[in-house]
Amino acid sequence: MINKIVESAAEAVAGIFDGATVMISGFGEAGSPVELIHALVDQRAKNLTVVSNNAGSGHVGLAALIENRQVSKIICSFPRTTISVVFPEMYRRGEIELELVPQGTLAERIRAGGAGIPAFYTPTSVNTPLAEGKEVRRFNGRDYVLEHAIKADFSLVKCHMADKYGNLVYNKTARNFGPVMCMAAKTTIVQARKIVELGEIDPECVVTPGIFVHRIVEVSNPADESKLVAEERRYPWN
Amino acid sequence: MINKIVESAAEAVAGIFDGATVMISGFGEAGSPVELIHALVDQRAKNLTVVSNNAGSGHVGLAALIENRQVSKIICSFPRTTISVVFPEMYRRGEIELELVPQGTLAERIRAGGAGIPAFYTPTSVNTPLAEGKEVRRFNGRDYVLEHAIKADFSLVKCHMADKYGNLVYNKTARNFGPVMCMAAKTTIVQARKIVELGEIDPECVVTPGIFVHRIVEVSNPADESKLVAEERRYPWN
Amino acid sequence: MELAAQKEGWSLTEMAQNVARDIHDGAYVNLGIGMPEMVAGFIPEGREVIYHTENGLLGMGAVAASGSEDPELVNAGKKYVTAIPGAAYFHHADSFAMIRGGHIDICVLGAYQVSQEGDLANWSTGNPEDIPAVGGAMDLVAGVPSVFVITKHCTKSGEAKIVKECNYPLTGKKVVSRIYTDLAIIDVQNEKLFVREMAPGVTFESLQQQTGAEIHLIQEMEGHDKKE
Amino acid sequence: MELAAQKEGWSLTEMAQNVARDIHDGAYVNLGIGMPEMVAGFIPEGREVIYHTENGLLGMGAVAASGSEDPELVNAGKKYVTAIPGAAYFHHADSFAMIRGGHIDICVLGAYQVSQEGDLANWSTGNPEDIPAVGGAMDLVAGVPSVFVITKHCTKSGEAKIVKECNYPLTGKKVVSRIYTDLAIIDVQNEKLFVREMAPGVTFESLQQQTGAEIHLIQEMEGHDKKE
Repeated sequence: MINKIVESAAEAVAGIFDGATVMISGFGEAGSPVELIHALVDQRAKNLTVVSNNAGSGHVGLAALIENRQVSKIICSFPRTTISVVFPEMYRRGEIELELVPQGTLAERIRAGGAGIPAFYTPTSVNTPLAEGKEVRRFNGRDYVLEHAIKADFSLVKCHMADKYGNLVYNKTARNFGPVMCMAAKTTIVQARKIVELGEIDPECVVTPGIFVHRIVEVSNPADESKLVAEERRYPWN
Repeated sequence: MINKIVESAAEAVAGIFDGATVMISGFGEAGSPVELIHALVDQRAKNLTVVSNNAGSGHVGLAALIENRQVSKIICSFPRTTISVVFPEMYRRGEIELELVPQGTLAERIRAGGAGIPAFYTPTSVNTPLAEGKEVRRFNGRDYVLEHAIKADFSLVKCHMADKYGNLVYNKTARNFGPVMCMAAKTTIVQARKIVELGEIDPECVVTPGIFVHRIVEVSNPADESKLVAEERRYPWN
Repeated sequence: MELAAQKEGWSLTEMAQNVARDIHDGAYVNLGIGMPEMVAGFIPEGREVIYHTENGLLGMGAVAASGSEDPELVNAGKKYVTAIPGAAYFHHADSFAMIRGGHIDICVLGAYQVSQEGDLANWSTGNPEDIPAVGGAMDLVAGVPSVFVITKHCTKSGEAKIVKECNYPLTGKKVVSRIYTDLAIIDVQNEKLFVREMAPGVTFESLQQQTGAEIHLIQEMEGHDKKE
Repeated sequence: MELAAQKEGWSLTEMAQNVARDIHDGAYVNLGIGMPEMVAGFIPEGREVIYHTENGLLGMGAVAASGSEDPELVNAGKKYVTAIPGAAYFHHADSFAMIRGGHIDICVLGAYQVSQEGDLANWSTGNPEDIPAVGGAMDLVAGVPSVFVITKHCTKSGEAKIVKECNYPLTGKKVVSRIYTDLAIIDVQNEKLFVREMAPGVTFESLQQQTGAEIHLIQEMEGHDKKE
């Protein structure tokens, strides 16, 4: 019988292996699955390729994962924020690889990965350094660049409510990359603020249907990552 | 100030010109915007290219539009049903052109049209007659066929509720092609069972954000197309 | 099952039972129109299966009771259906992302012909008088990892439907995993046909006679011992 | 406006007002981080504008009042914002479908440089010590029909930001429609720069001096009479 609920964040991230590609939801702090990321810090898988819009802030969440030297490469659109220190330092020292992707192309490449589309053409980045080395092709008199799907072994996603089938709804702009990342991973791992009974989520309002979700853990009071950053917290907790 | 509501179906379909490409929502009868189609029959635009999953049933809705000789070409996945008579007869007589597209490719080509993606690769139809003449390309050891976006001048879509900004929600499996067709037309025309005040649709549950919608007309008791077909009705009404 | 032995081969019900037996607990399943729809009735107790219908519903329930049909709640065959608690509605592009993206575990389809390499022909007779219609069949065979075919072993006029090479237009090449007929259950692997099981009263020789391509015993399948 | 004449050029507020004046009623608008955000405060009365923020909200309202910030309701600059009645949330792929698909009418961006052909450089200084970061800028310029740039006319050290050819890495080629600086409003058309308006006290000659590419009077623009 179908029950995707697991009891702890540690159980949720079990099996993430060295060298895995891991997608992490969130736009900055909004939607970042802090508790799952911290469980992954504890779990110690290394040499990870991380796909995420940003590269972490302060010394918690994704920044902590990077600081713990578990990430060898990051695919993202905006690794620089006023409060990011870990990634910039390691990047300047050549200790982490960066693939910079325009934000919309990143989202579309992830969706394509989930939708069985291996590659598509997009007008974004044509004639810029980010299109260098890529195939450019003309359709109806305009140039487009060929972009390839991104798939992951695991996705770590934060949502608002889930049921045991894995149906998800999100909260406001914390939705961001969650739905497409759920689609694109072999194993999608979700932290939900609340787990509800089947049928409590209106089937018209389900954002991520359960077919895209494999493990769910309830984290009823998730940390506000921006607060942790402001308080200069570090993970493992200082 | 923004108010996309118009007063009648006739007003909603005003300006659809001869030779236009028109997308029509619906999967069979579910989600078919019967009242808008009938307004288009009255409006008499001809030489239309219609994009729709099916080719109409009986002598109402899309079948009536075809029977009225307003459609010169149809792009669809399944023009044959047990109760379709108009299209098959005209097709056999060579009076209407058919572009047959696998259902998922049709949906994805329409989404691509709305999303600014001119073309994409898909595994669907490789090594079949429907891939003939199309570019085939290998990614990671598997063959894919290149498919192009479809855009429309107009989309006719049925939904459940709308507000004056054009935010839409649908009803059950009547959703089907509506959301992607809203995205892919220069002018998207919607019939809603109910028009509600701004804010009455939960912003977390909006399926089609208003940006994709241009005209809305309230049709509070839309005909059940399958009933009309069963009753052997004809439009213009017999 | 004993009753079926009175005539050669399995009944339609038994064929559907055979398919249902191979659908694992927790599977996401898409059932084609017609004979495949019967499978839902025979899932063994203790297993939970979630049905996908490509027109935008995951968690499709039973056919709607007479009098409570909703014209806006239909399946891919345009039958009035219901939705289970925990269902979700979505649009067509999302629905086919599930299919094309490999998220549906199993689909069950009918067939005009299946070749020994697993090619499937089930959408067009190739007759120019027929109206061509493809629906979601090509997407399903391209995207779903396990494609099960349920079909009579032979046509009404006695011709083999399992053939060396299809002469009907293809739905997909090398896509079928397993074939369930009234006479046998046949696996397609490495471009060969392996007989897993035969209906009571069917012999390997009579099965070979009614099959348009060479069949093999399952024991000859590479790695068979390890897998069973 | 009269006060501004005391020093040469428009204030930041006036620059934002100039942009706001050109945003039509009913427009869907995306405002870049920083100076562009100011524009929202100056939309003329009687016009309704809907703001898109690429992190998944259409119908973005004002910045959140102190004390009622929601960490899960932010704009692209990660500021705490609000949502208006009639707003909609969606995921990133849908959000950039709006951008790439040409559905957003106008975006307002900052710039390091703009060329006379409308090339925009606003994402990278090209300095290898800087961490490269692009965000949604390239998607916006590729997808939005009207790209407005708001920028100081010159850098702090007095160098022209409007140039013959950008030497910073490009965000997009031939994408800028109109440039709003403290000195002038300049249209880019047919790879030429046409001055629509100059700030009080600015002369065409002084403007040309502070611009790294040839500028033209709006009257010289092809079809100008018909369009105005």
